[in-house]
Amino acid sequence: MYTEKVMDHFSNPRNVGEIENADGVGEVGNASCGDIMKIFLKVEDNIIKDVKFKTFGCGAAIATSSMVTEMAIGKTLDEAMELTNAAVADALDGLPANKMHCSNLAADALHEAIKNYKEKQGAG
Amino acid sequence: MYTEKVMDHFSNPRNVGEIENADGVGEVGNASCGDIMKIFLKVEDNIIKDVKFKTFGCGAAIATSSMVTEMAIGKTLDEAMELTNAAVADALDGLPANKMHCSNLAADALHEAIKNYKEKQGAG
Amino acid sequence: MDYNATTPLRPEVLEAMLPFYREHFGNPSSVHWAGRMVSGAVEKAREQVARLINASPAEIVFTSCGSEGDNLALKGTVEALKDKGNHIITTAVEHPAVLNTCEFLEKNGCEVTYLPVDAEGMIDLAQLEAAITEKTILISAMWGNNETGTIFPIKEIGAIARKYKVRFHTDAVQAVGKLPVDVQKAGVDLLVISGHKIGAPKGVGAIYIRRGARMVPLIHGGHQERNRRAGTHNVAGIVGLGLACELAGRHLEENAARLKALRDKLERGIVERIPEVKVNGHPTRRLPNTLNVSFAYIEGESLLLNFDMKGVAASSGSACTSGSLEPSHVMGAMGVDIALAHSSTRFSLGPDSSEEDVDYILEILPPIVARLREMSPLYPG
Amino acid sequence: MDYNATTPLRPEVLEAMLPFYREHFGNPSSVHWAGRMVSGAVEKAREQVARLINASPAEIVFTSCGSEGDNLALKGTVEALKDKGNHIITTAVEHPAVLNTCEFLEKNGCEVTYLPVDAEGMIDLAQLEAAITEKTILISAMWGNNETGTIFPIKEIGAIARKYKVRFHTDAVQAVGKLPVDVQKAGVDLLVISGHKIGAPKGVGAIYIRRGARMVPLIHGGHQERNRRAGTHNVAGIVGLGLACELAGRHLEENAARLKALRDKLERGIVERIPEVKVNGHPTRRLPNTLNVSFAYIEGESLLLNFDMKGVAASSGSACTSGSLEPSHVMGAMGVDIALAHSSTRFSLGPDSSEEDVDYILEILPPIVARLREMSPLYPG
Ligand SMILES: Cc1ncc(COP(=O)(O)O)c(C=O)c1O
Ligand SMILES: Cc1ncc(COP(=O)(O)O)c(C=O)c1O
Ligand code: FES
Ligand code: FES
Repeated sequence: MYTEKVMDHFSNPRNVGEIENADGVGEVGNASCGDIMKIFLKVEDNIIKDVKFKTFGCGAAIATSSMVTEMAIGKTLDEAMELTNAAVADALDGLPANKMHCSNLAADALHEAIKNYKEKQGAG
Repeated sequence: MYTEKVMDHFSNPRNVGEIENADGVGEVGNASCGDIMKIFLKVEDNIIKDVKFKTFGCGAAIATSSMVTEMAIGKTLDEAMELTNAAVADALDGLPANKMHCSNLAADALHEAIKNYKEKQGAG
Repeated sequence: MDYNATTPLRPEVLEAMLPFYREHFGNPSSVHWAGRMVSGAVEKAREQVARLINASPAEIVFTSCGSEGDNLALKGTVEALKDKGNHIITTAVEHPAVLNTCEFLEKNGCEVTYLPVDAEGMIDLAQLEAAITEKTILISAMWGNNETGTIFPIKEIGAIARKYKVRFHTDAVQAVGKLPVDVQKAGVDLLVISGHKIGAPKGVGAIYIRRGARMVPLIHGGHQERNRRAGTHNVAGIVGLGLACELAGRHLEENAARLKALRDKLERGIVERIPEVKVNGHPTRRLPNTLNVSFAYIEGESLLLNFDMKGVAASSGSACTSGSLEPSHVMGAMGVDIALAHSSTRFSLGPDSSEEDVDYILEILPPIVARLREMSPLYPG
Repeated sequence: MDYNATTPLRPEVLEAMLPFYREHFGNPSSVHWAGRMVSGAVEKAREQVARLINASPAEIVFTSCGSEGDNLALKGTVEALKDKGNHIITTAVEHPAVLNTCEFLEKNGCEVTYLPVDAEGMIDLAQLEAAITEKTILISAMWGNNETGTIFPIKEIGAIARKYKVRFHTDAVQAVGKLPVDVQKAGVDLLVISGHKIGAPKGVGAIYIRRGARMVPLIHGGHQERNRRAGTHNVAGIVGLGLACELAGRHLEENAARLKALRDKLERGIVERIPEVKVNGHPTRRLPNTLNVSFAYIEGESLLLNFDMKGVAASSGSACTSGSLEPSHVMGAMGVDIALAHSSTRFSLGPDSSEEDVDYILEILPPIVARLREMSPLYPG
């Protein structure tokens, strides 16, 4: 049911882990299934230099997590805010209908991390 | 579903036909299925010398008709009156459960024919 | 010659099924590899079934037989639309899967109108239209009759159903594979198919449920079939049904024309050779493969047994009802005299039927009929 | 390792089925030769099924799957006994075929008590007895649970049902073939079997209906199965089910002992090698082949996919419910923490499972678990 791209990102997920002293951290839970994703950002000159993730979730959740980190690295914060869940699913050559909700985790967690970064900046 | 004996009597029925100027004639209909059987008797010295039948009915009806004629020939009228539907079915090595009612035709028609003979005798 | 009762499994269908017995034993609704391998096959079969009747795959639900389909169509509609009404219109000549379900529904608060048929087994559309009330939720009328082959005017019934916004179910068990069946042109909302009537195995069927038609399942449980029918899929059977539908769609009209020519030859031959026979059913609006004849003065079963001994299968009344003693309800509804109803015999041709088979029947039939008539107390001869 | 989801078709069962696809295509309820040849085979299968559970053949009705059986047991009883009452007692951990049917029945005027289970998945007999009212018509309690393997005290439930003259249905889909099942000793009135769980094909099942227990059919129509289930028989499937039952009865206890030894080895191995795992289900009253483990911090599907890539099938929740997103209702009823419920993984062994298979899983499991835990935001390590 999963595409080859999904299985590739699932079995060799990119950018797994945490960033110590991350510039931004976002955590979201998926209300419909209870899965959880956490994104860590390293930002320089408004550009995302590094992203890492941790995910408790299904195959689609892990693959979208991996994909969103790859897509985000090198983007400006504004560009990254425009990354949609659908774009992540598309980049994986699609997800099965009953797994579309899983892609919500990915972009949402990224956006949360960016907001967190901006709040810290504002506060700092 | 039918035994070999049933199939034998069905495919080579004994004593089919009518007896002209029969000494006794019996006709019965089977209320449950609408089938009809007619028995013709030739009687001498209280002994059944000849029997013939005509039947509109299923395979079991034809086989029991044939069997009852064979069983009746040579019997005294009293003996023939004691022939039961069950005895006819037994002589055929049994009938399927949903075909037991068919054997009713056989002995009933025979008994009707004997009664008809006795009435004629009484009247004559 | 009894293909309306059941058809042999087509060899290529069995071949297609075997891998799903031998290697691919997974559960199609399971996530792992064993499951994924078969879900694709089930979906392919769904497309094949959909294509034959011009539906979309999502509108096809797999079942275990035609009877289950009819029960689902009726009970599932009654449950789903009970706020709207409780009146069903059907016909007096439906298969027991419809009639006995209606009887059950009558005991449970439904009202059912059984439309009568004329001597040729045809309903009257004006009567149908007149029977519709505010409370009518469903019209259930079969496409082709299993005993006589009479074909109902499905498109016209569909138009009436549309006009009054009543749901329309058709039991197309005997029509699919014998006639072009198009759910869009016919305007049906529910349509039932049975595998073993079209070269697929026994134990599988399908129901077309028009998109948006609310239904309550007959079998509740898991999420199979988008919650419309629970239970682990009969994968091999479904694969077989899919291929059988594809094969049935190929050369459908040529095959039908061939069967019709054979059937007409049989009909003519019988009528010419044997006196006092009556053809039952509609003279022209009839399934191309079906011939129902009453041989006066002879009871049907005794005729069948004689055929049987000569290796010819036929049926008297429908195979499904042969356990009962009542003469056929279809003959009764057509007003056929009770003795003639008893005498009615159905020949139904199929892909394996040949010219030689027809010639053989025409050869053996006259002496059998003569012998049985000689034995009959009803025969005046 | 996912034999509770489905089992491969046994080769000797397929062999027995094939003649009914190739040569004997008749309809068993038809009078003619083609029909008579197969009705004997269906009756033989009925005897084989009956023998395995110590019933008489007339008490066996063939169905299309376990789900159909459960639906018939519940709906057929509710219809038949509606003058007597409308209350059903079941348990919180039944298969969806029972639970979703109960939910449907609740919408249609029934009252249903769902007995809770303890942390080991066991019901409390005193609670069962206390739940019985004047209106109780049915107790429905499964024999062995599909997810955890927990075995209910069927005999004791049977005794309570007898005492209060309440009908007792058991979904024995997971028990038959794994445990000795005796309807007389157990005192059950209805018992459901599914073919594809015991080496027969998908799309066939059976229900035991105790002599004298009135039931209204789920599928109305023809006279098949003594008016208890209409529809043309799935002859080949039925023949397969019969043989599978016969084979299951041979060496039943030795086979169960072998599986139990393997299962115990797997269980010990996992507990010894991997920290923070929790075995779900009853420690001793458990199907001999079933092991359900939660691997803390890991979501079940990601674990399954990893197994999948290594050629090992397992399941998370039951295969039938994997389309849903809810964590397993069985884990929920046992009070398992939601994250641990998400982590629960079922290994279920079958006749083909070997010592090597167990060793292989024990070898691949630790690195997979370690890798996934590293990826988990919940893992404190
Ligand atoms: C306990 C239990 N009951 C019922 C069923 C349903 O059986 P089937 O898949 O044959 O419909 C299953 C199988 O998933 C089961 O495990
Ligand atoms: C018109 C019609 N409807 C329904 C059925 C029932 O189909 P099945 O035998 O698959 O249950 C039949 C077959 O006997 C039929 O001829
Ligand atoms: S099922 Fe929860 S994220 Fe996919
Ligand atoms: S069915 Fe009428 S006599 Fe046998």
